[in-house]
Amino acid sequence: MSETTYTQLLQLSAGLLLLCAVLIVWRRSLGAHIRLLAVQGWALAGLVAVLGLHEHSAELLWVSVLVATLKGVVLPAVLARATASDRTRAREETPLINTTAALLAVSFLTMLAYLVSRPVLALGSTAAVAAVPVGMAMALFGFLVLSTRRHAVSQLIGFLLLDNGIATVAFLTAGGVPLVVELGVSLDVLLVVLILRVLTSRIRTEYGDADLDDMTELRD
Amino acid sequence: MNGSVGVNVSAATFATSQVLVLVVLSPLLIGLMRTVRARLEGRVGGGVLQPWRDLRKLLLKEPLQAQGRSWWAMAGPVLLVSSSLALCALTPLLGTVTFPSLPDDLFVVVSILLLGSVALALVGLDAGTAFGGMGSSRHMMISALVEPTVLLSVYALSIPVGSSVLSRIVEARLDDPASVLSPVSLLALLALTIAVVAETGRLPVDNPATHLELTMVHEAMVLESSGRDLAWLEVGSWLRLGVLLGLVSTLLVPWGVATDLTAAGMLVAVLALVAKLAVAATALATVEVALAKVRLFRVPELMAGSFVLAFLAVTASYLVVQG
Amino acid sequence: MAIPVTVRRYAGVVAAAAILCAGVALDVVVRQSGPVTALGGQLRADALSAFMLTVVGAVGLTATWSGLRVRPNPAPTNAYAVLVVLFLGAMSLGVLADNLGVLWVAVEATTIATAFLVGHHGTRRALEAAWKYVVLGSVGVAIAFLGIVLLYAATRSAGSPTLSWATLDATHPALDPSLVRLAAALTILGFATKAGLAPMHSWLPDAHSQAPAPVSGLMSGVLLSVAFYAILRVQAVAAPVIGTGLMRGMLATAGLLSLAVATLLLIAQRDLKRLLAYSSVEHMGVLALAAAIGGPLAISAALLHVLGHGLAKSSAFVASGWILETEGTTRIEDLRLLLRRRPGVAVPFLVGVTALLGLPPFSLFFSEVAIVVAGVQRGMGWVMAATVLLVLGAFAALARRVAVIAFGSSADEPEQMSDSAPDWSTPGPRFPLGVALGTTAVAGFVAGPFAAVLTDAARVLGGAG
Amino acid sequence: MTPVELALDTQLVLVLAGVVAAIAAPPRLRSLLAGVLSALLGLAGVLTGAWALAGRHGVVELPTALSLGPVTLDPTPLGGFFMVVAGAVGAVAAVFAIGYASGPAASRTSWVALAVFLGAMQLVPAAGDLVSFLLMWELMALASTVLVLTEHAGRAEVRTAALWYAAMTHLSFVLVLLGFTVLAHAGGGIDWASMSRVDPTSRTAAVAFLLLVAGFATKAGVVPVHVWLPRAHPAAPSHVSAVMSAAMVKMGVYGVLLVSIRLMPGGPAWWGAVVVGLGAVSAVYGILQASVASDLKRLLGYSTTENIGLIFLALGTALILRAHQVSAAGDAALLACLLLVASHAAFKATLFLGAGSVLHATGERDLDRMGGLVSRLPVTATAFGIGALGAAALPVTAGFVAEWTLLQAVIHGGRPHDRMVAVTMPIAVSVVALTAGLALVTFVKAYGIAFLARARSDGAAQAHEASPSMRAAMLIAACVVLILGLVPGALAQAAARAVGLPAGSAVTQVGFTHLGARLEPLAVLVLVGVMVTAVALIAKAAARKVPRREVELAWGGGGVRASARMQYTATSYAEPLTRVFDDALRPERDVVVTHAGESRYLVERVQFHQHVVDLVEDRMYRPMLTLVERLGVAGRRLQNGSIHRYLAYSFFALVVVLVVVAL
Repeated sequence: MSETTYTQLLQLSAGLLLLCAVLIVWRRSLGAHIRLLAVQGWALAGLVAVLGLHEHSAELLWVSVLVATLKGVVLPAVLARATASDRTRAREETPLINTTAALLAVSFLTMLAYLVSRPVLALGSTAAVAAVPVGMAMALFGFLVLSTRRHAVSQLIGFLLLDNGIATVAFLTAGGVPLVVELGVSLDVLLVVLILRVLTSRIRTEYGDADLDDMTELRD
Repeated sequence: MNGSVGVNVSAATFATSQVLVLVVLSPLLIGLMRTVRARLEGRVGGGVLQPWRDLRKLLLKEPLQAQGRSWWAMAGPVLLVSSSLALCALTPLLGTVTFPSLPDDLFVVVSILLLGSVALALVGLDAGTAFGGMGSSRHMMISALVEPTVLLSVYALSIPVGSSVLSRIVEARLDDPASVLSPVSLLALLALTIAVVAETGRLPVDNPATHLELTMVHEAMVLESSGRDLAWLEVGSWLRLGVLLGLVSTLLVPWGVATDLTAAGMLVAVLALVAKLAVAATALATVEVALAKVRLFRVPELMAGSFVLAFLAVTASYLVVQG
Repeated sequence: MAIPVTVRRYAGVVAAAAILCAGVALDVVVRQSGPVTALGGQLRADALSAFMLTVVGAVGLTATWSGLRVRPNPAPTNAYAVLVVLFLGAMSLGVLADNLGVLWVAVEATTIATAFLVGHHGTRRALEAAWKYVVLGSVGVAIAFLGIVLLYAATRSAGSPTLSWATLDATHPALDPSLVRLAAALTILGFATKAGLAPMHSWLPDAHSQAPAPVSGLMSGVLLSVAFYAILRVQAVAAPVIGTGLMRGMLATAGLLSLAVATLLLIAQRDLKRLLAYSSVEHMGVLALAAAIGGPLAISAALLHVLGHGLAKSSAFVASGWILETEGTTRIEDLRLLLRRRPGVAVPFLVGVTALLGLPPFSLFFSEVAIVVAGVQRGMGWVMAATVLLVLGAFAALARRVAVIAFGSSADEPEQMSDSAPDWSTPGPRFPLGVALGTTAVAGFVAGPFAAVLTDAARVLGGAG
Repeated sequence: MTPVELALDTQLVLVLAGVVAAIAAPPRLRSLLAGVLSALLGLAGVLTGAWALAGRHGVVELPTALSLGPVTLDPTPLGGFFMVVAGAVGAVAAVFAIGYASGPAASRTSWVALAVFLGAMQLVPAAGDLVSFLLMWELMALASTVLVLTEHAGRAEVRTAALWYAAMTHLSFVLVLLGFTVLAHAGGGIDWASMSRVDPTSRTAAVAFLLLVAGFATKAGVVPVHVWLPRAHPAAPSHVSAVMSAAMVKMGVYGVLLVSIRLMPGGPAWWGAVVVGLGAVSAVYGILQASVASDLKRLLGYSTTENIGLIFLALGTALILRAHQVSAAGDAALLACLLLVASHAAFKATLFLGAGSVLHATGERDLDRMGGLVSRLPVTATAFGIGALGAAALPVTAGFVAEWTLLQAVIHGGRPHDRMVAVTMPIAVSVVALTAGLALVTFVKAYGIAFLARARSDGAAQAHEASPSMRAAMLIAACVVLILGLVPGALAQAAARAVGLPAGSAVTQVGFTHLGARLEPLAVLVLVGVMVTAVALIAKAAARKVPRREVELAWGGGGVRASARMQYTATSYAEPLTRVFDDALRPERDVVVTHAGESRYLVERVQFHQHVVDLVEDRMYRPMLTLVERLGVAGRRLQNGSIHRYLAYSFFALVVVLVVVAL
């Protein structure tokens, strides 16, 4: 694979990742969120595959398969099942801040991401390193989604977005972390999502819907 | 060794003669004041010797004691009169020679005075009646307010001398007559005089001749005492008046006080003391005629005034010493 | 899958006892022959790890043993037994890992293990607590992961990709300071979430108040400390590269903020278990300040504090569980005159709180004094002044609320309650609480090997000064 | 092993023995065993202190787990003086408690706490460094809090009192901790020797001094941080009040002495002014409150504030005079400070034990319900009377000697080289004088209302004298008041040695040859005794002739049979003073007049209710507490249950950290 192709593919997948992230902030439909998340998962897998091909690392290719399965298929499926039983509230109706404000926040957070990535960018001028701010920005967007969306599943989506961001940074800066850690991390994420999924359905039984605003019984 | 024996002998002589002179004089002093007052008010009065006659009568009467009173009814009067006698012995009214082991320290004098006050106040409380408690309460309030003035004026007098021993102060005044008329001294003595008037229950703080219970202070405390108990209480109070008047007048006019023991000196001292006391008593009685008793709750104002005088005296003494 | 009753009942106790024995054994071995490694270097026990393992074991034993419910109460469910053991295992893994990544996995695993323990009661409140706990905890720890990734990137660009502190400590690769700054800041921030430091502490009172008492005791007693241990490790790794300024600032800020938040919310606290939870926030604040101070004295004091706080807090939580069981509520307003009515549960609770208040002879007194002394010696006089004033506030607030529980308020007529005889019974074994609180009371006075273990453990982080 | 070390070890062993005896002994023997052990503990403290005063040395170390170094007990002469005071008070109180403790006060907890309390208290002055000092200090605080709580089941106000006490005592701890830490930092070590290297004129020294004085003042019950004191003393059992008031608050004084005389001698004059200021305010405020109090133990508590005020006044005067090189008078003031400490310990222990005996006999703490006890409780009355004499600073008690010394010091300080002396000395005298006057009223009231006249309640009418151990304890304490008052020389010598002054006093007198002042209380006693004998002889002679006759009715102003309810009560006794100091006391008065029928002039019933609150507490602490309480309620909004808010906190923290790192 030539250097140019590599750079272009890398930039393409990075761009796709960021686009999906912005769209997640923009859109309100849970279904769309899940689909965007799946796309993002595939983009991430693609990014890893590109890196693997470029560095001729079989390990990274295996990881790419793992990522594709987990983030592109399994997790979106889990989320889709979580929303499937709840046709009445498949939309995030009133986020805590309106879409315009959220998008303004997105631009601010992107700037912040570039600002804080300076030390990483100083590591070298490779294409991979240059894309690191995208990962940072995704993580920050994930946080934004987490703290402004009312629906339980939205929080899951925010969490996964955050996780994707971190994974992106990990792959771009270091070609991932040691495999044992990578496996542990993936397992952890999967388990967390499963736990939250179980809790979501319990919340729905207890509260009638999955609106987190009702959950303020524990307070001082 | 001889010297110290000599000092002790002359101190004992002075102390004994002070006690004797004051025991004799104090009732006469009261008689004199009553007579002066009576004359000024256009009455004849009972005569100078009347207090002595009253005393004899009381001592021979049967003391009555209500059920439920404690032994304090008996002990309190004895303590009061003893403390007054101790005051007579301590204060340098005739001579400035004192026991080496018992200087006439002003704080000791004041504390013995207070011991008497406490004895009297407890006698009043022990009566177990409304009036006894009332008198006691008022008496102690006045004492409490008088004490700052007394101590502060004492302080003012001691600073120039550098000692709180009365005989040193008197000697210093004899040596340097000009210091008697210094502002420090005058202010302090004025304050002390007011304090003495208040402490001994004279007008305008208390009316010794009142028969209206609600205005009584001293009389309310002794209402329940009779016979020799009452006699002791009266003698004790008279002695206090005598000693304190004597002290103020000695501080104001130190001349006549003997600095060592001679027969002539003693005679002069006794005569001078009699004269000073007579003048002081007459003056006090004359002023009292013109005064009315103030309300009890105006007394603090009077005390505050005297306190300020004493405080000014202290401040002045610092300025003088500094300058 | 049915686990025999006896196994279910005693699984946690046995596991904790095993950890305690292993910890003590490691203490001895490490002290004699230096760090021990296993599993191809993935696990490594130095003095600090061994000490932390001992603490995990000791606190675990206290919580699980005294949390045993006397018959005829039903034995815990399968899930409960398994999860408690997993929880203990994850914490042990965390302190024994020689790898920041594995440590991270272990810390995240504790979240997973405890999620259902927090929600164990199955009520709406328990559910809410579990949700908040998982979301806030995972998100926080995710930030730590970002930091770890960046640290890894730094080591990679320095030519020796590793996350093992043994390696880092031995080789001192020339890491890029500005990248390590970012990495350390993010890692500490992330682990601070699990350590319950303000402003990331919000999950803590909810989770602690809803979990079964022994689990609350474990979480408060050791889970927080394990996260704190992670912070210490990160600090030790980063300090040689970037100095202590940034981390000291962060930790001191977080410490003071934790103290302030804890004090504020203790003042008018209405729930007994939340009261204890905020007390944990307070103590974690103190620990954060100790870490900010650094140096042998502060760090060994912090480790002593970890031990004392762990034992005392788990005892207090277990006692609060007994109170809940006998009184049916943890609302402070409804729990009055407890010392008069139920001294059996009130006395261990009060002794535990006394220890937590930092009064002698309990070891928390020594550790707090030492931390303040060390702080002033290191030129953090104003910070220490603020610290002790906030600790004073927390003391007064906690004492005031506990007084209501134990002695009632002035509105209570004591005579009303005096007709019934005091009840000395307890719903669980008293012995382990006695041992735990006794240990806390004498720990401060024990020199010899124990003091040496503390010193060695602090020396492991020597670079953090 | 030196004798001091042996004695220190003995104390530690006795504390443990006391604890074990309290836990293990059967209930019937518990009070006896634990009491005897505690008394022995006190005696061991006295012995240690005496040896330390005599210049013997000895160090005992206890291990600690941290590298701060061991807990070091290393008494010095200054500490020895306070050990003697604390040990003696503790021993007497323990003897008293053998007979006095009953109910909750005789429980295991109480006896354990008492043993720990006494042990820790008398080891505070033995501490040789910061950690051991703070350890003993806090143990003392903890044990005394437990003791204050003794009667929590029977009385609701105990809880509030204990809470106030716990909070204030912890405030004291925190300030002392900070102060010593600053000193240790500046001096380069946590032992006293290192701290004494700090230059007293430096800024650090000033900061440390202020912190430490504030901390110790809180423990000593100085206004405005005295609020715990009038609450805790009535709440605690009487023997505990006695120890707290007579000995524990002195540890605050010890602390200030430690700082200003031992660690940083030669501090600037304003240190003295600070201490004088605190002392003056406390003395006047304390005695004013005491003079209008009608709860006997509250009265005694406020009187403690007054006496601590005087002690501070003396100490501050000494500091000022020393700073201005008026060293003779300064030494006298310092001596006065220690004499006040010892005399207050003696008479306040007597008074609290007496109050305990009265409480035991009548079940009353309210003076308004006592009366006539002098005949029913003769021993208590005698002891309390002697104590009251001491508190009123009348001859021939220890209190008089101490106050005399203070006044002499102030008078001879009158060679001003500085405006500060010229201002503070007159103020000091005025304060002492006003205080002395009001103390007189207070204790005449306390003694007269409680013991004289007729019983005002059934409890007082049916009172019975206390058990032998209580009587013995009270009498011992009262004797100490008299002995210290009659032959103060030995005490003065000990005090002089404690603060490193040349010993100039003979055994029977206090005197300052260089000041030309001396006091021989025995001579005063002889003088008054001679007069009393003379008068008594005359009275006796008269009594033989005309015996005393008892009548059924008092004259009572000519009234009919006077009911005991018509007597003056403590409240009415203090009424004139309350009016005079209306502005300073702000009493709450409530007069309810019920008119009979239509007439405005016919009154059926008048109810008068008066309550004197602690103005400092009311004006300074209440608003603060209200504010804090509001803050606490408002603070709940931080945790309003919304997970979004919580996530926002984390998010915010993340953004802040990122920005900080990026900048």
